[in-house]
Amino acid sequence: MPVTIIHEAKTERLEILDRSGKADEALLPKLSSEEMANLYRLMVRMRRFDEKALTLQRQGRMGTWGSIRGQEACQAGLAVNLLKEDWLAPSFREHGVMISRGIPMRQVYAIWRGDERGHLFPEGVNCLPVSIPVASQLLHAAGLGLGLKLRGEKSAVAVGFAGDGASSEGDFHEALNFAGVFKSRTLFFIQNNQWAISLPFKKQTAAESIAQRAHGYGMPGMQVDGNDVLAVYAATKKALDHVRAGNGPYLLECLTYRMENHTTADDATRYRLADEIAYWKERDPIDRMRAFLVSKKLWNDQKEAALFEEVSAEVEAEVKALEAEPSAPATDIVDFMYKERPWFLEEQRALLAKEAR
Amino acid sequence: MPVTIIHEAKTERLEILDRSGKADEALLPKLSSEEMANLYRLMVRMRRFDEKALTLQRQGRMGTWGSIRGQEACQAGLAVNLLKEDWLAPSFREHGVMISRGIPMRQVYAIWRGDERGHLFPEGVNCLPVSIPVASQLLHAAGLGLGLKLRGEKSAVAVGFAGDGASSEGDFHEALNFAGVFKSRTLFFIQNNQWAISLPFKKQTAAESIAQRAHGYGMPGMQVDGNDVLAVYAATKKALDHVRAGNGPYLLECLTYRMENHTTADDATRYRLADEIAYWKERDPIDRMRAFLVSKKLWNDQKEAALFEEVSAEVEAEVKALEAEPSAPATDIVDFMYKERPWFLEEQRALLAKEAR
Amino acid sequence: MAAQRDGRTDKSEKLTLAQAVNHGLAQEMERDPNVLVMGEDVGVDGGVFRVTEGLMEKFGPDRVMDTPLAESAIVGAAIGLAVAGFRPVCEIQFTGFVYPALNQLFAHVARYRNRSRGRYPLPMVIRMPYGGGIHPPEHHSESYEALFAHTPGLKVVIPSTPSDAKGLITAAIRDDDPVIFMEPKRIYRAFREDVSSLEYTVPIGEAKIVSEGKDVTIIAYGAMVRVALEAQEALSRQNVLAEVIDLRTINPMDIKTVLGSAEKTGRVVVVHEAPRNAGLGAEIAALIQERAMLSLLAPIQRVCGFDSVFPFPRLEEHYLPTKERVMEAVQKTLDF
Amino acid sequence: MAAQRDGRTDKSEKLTLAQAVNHGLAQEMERDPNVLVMGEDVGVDGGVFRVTEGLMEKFGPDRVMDTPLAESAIVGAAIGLAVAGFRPVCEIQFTGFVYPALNQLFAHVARYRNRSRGRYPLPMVIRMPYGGGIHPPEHHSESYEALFAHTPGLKVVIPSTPSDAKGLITAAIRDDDPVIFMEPKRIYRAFREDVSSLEYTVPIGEAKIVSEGKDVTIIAYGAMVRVALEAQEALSRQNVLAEVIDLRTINPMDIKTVLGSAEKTGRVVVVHEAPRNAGLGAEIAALIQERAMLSLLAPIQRVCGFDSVFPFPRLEEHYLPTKERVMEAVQKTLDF
Ligand SMILES: Cc1ncc(C[n+]2csc(CCOP(=O)(O)OP(=O)(O)O)c2C)c(N)n1
Ligand SMILES: Cc1ncc(C[n+]2csc(CCOP(=O)(O)OP(=O)(O)O)c2C)c(N)n1
Ligand SMILES: [Mg+2]
Ligand SMILES: [Mg+2]
Repeated sequence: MPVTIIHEAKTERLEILDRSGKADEALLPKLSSEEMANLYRLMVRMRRFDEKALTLQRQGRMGTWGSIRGQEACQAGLAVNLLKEDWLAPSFREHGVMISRGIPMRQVYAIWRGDERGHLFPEGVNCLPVSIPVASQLLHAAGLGLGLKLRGEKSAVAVGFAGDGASSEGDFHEALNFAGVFKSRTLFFIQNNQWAISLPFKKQTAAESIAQRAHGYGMPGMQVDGNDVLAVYAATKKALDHVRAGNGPYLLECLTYRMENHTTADDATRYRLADEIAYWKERDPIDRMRAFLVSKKLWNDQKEAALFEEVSAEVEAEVKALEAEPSAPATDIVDFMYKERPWFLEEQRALLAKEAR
Repeated sequence: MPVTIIHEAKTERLEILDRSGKADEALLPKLSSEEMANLYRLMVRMRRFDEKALTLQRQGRMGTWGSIRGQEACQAGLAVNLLKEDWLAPSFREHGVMISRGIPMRQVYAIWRGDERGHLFPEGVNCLPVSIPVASQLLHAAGLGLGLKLRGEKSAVAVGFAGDGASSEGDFHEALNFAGVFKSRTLFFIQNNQWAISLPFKKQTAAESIAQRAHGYGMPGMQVDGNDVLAVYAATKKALDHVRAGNGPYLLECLTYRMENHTTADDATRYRLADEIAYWKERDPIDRMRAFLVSKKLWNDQKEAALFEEVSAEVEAEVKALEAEPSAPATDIVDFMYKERPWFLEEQRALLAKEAR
Repeated sequence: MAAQRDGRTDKSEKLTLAQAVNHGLAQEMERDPNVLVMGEDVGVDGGVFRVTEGLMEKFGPDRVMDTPLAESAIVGAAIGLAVAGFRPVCEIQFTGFVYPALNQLFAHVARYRNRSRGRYPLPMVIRMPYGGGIHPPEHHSESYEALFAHTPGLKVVIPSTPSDAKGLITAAIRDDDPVIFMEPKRIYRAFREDVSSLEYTVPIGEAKIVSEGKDVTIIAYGAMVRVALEAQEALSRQNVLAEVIDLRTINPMDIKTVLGSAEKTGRVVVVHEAPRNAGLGAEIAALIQERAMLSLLAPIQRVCGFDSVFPFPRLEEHYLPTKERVMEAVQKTLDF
Repeated sequence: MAAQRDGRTDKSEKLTLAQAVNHGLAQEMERDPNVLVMGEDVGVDGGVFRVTEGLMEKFGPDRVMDTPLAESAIVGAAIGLAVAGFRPVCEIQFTGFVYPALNQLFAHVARYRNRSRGRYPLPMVIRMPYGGGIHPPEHHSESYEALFAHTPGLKVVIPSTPSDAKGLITAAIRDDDPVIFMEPKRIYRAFREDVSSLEYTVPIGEAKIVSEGKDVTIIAYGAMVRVALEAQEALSRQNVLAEVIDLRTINPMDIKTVLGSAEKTGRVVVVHEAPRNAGLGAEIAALIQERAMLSLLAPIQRVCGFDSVFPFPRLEEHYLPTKERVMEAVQKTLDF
């Protein structure tokens, strides 16, 4: 009786590719050559998309931009495991997975250029609007996952995104606990890029990882090398299988690194050292996967050049379309507040309309 | 490299007395006979105090009352380990530890009879006012514990109280994480009485215990049989030693049972079975400790009768003092809002004063 | 009582306000399988005020969900459920415990339709008992309607009678925008009224003149309507004929009814329990002086809670607006 | 510039509003070892607007604390620190992210002195940049001062110039009651002003007449004071002399200055960025009509943000009150 162990827990970390792109063959996911290459393509497309946004921002043609550089493996590894019927509840740093899901680049650009119309995603793309209050969207994912369960869905799941900083907010806790209790069809997908603006992860929490928190909610959790797209692929597959099978939620932590400033409004040189960035540059998810593909003879310079050209052309076309779009009318400020405009918005709309004339 | 274990955790549960009052002698804390008996006395005093409040409430002489019946061991086991310089951040069900710390019974009664003046605790009693929004006071304890650390305190700690229901609130999470990061001198003291009004613990969370959450914040945690005053004594001592030594916060979960309705405004027969109550009645913390003391020849009927008389007399005297106290003036409504009354409260005070005439 | 209405038998019943909300909920759950009820203790216990009594037995635990103790989770998860096509009716146990949910309410619920350019409206209701009068512990008497009224994107409804309560909760559930539904707990069981057994709605955004008069307008809502009516009655014995308006919806406010009455009487007294500073009374006064100043015969008076914390029970009676205070304010407008 | 004041050398410097707050913070931290600064990114980074720049270097990580990303924790832990004898100055990164802290603010910070019958006053400051004008992403432009003004137990201060900012932050830190200190981010760096290097306070609760006039009173605060002044200047060219009042403190409001001016001019326009419904403008209008109705020559006008979500940047300019809108409102009061 006296001292008993009431709970024991282990938290695992998965890695497949080392930083030079050498794989642990035993763990290699069963993917076709084309699928392997596709993971790489998605990442390169994300990076070009992201780089262009940073350029536009410097030129005053974009609003505040939060770069995903360094996190492409997380987002590509997840994206290819998603089904059309799945739902996303993105934070503000999910551009990669969003454009991989069929949201046109120009719409994501539009959001960050300051245009709500970017949020009107194409019909059939199950993606909530970008959520900026950190961690808050995890509850939407918990609720959506419960809704899918109540609807008797057998495949669809909801994916809630958040960062390491978000893991300190109360909503993170409430979302995981709620999903645990109701066995929501929810994957909690945490990109721990080790910084929350200027706060390093070790000051964010005294815990060694975010993944280990899963045990406090009665759900499985796992950490994965978030700069290793094959590991992310394998881990998300495992996690999604668990959720799709109706076993309740899953917490997946991708350990990655934010290569850029927090956003273009930030200056990371104030709080972190170049050394650290250099260290992580050597662990770049794209370089690593390219090395792997090349070593497997699945990739070469020619393919690289063609891919670069293809995504560059896409990006340019999207920017052109973006910039061709005239501003929304000022009356849009009041026109989406309610299904029907109450009298005071009718009055306020008249002012906006008058000023526009 | 591939799959590595990044974290392993065990959560322990401590029990010393079985339900018949037989002790695991190896684990018995080193307490003198007088100290053993004192734990018992404290519990009996709490129970009389609590029973009287319920009686008063039925007679319309008390406001809403949240009974501590069944939780006396948690509160007595903790109370005797507290030092004068320690701080308490109580929830609404901490009457036992409060009256054991030198707050006169009539003040606790006054609070629940609807009189803010009850909160004006005697000088030198370090106890925050009762906090009703569940879990919110854990942050005050985290901050106080940090304050004590910043002041260079070597002994004083802050104790934050909460229930099992509170463990689902975001503030629970934020408090534990904050305290973990700053190594606050804080003991998180959770009385898991297995019900949050009508919600049983197993619907509160999918986790097996609250104690195991500690691992998600990088602090030690432990569960203890909360109906076993010797186990609570031993566990709180261990936990407090940890915190006092400057090792950071500690999460202690006392697994106990709420024997009464949630409050006098509640009717627990709507949601729980008599069987369950009967089960826990057999595990009553007071009966158990009495049996232990009797078996050790430390207690007898005579002592019991004397104790009953003593605490009954105290309770009656306190109620008398309570009821002799005239109401506060209505102007008290506005008089404690700011250090100096702004003009509008001056005006509003004049109205209250006029109506009083 | 049974009557025929549109060919349906109306077995109206004498109900309390709490029961009327309960009937409205049950009827809407019956009618629309997407309507869900969720919150703390709403299921097995039937709600701490029994407003959701019997719903779990009738509709099962998938439609009546006892949630963990976490207000942000209740509202936040309801957003996800609404996107999934449900119409969640959340209960917040007391208005004083809604604060942990304000992030979800202000940052998301109020904004989701707008943010998504109409793609994701959130047809959800957030019910909460509010106001004083039952002598409870701290935080159980709050009236924070002004916070919601100040937040664009929300509608705020407060019934004052059982029959309105049923019609308004029905309208709120059917509304495609989020509705904050505040229930005056002081009159949950204070009186009964004949309430139709048929489905019906009371339109959101329409006030009601509960007593016609010509000398002064008293504007109130929730439990304060009864106080206003008490004052009206006492005043009538002094030959002062007060018109009493029950706002019923705080936002959008029924400006027509309010202005119409103010123009008619020229004197206005607003009554609410919430603190005065930046409360609803200020908005009402500001609107009336802006749009009907020339009709005003006296400054608009506000009879409100004090700008203080709602006191513990022993001083509670001094806090709440009374008939006497309303009458005094009316007198001020007459004496001006 | 150096001058002698009370025997101390005043090396006044041209500072921005952000720098002025920074100087006030540094000076108070120097003076009183109990003053702490805490919040997200306030330490190593010096705050996202650099308002706490250099403080960590100077006072160390025990007095300038980078906290985890958790607003409820920042405010809740500060309560504990205040009880332990410190005077915490919390930064909330943007007003749009204060909602998770509202439970701690409304349920505890505002009530602690009262609840404890004076035993535990909470001398703390909660700073937050507020308002529009910098074209940021969603939630970074909010003006939610009315929520705080409606909550008894809080004081709410909003500076509009560098020299006021330093004096007011100093007063806020020394105040024994909790002060919400809202900083108009639009003018953090918009202009510089001579700011004394000496310690000084600007009293909380006192408005300032920033431009005298006799025809109309324009009441504003924060970034809107500049808009009011632009309107005043343009109006003066039309021979309309506007008196501009900078409230500086929203609660408690300086009723004397407000009423005095309203009585003098008989015409009042209130300007704020926040939505109009139940905003501060309503309170000001309600107070003036209540106490100075007979002086009013026209209804009090409100020039506010729309009752909508603050738009994304591309429409931002249409949302914020402009000189033109203020002038139009003034014209309305003149034409009445
Ligand atoms: C509730 C809330 N508080 C503060 C902010 C301001 N803010 C934006 S991003 C950010 C850091 C987020 O860190 P993390 O969760 O690790 O995500 P990352 O930016 O690294 O992707 C902060 C503090 C916010 N958006 N929401
Ligand atoms: C934030 C908040 N939400 C809701 C309530 C209403 N309420 C009071 S006590 C309680 C249950 C608390 O359960 P638990 O934490 O287990 O403590 P216990 O009552 O069992 O001691 C609830 C829901 C509250 N006080 N605060
Ligand atoms: Mg991060
Ligand atoms: Mg409990």
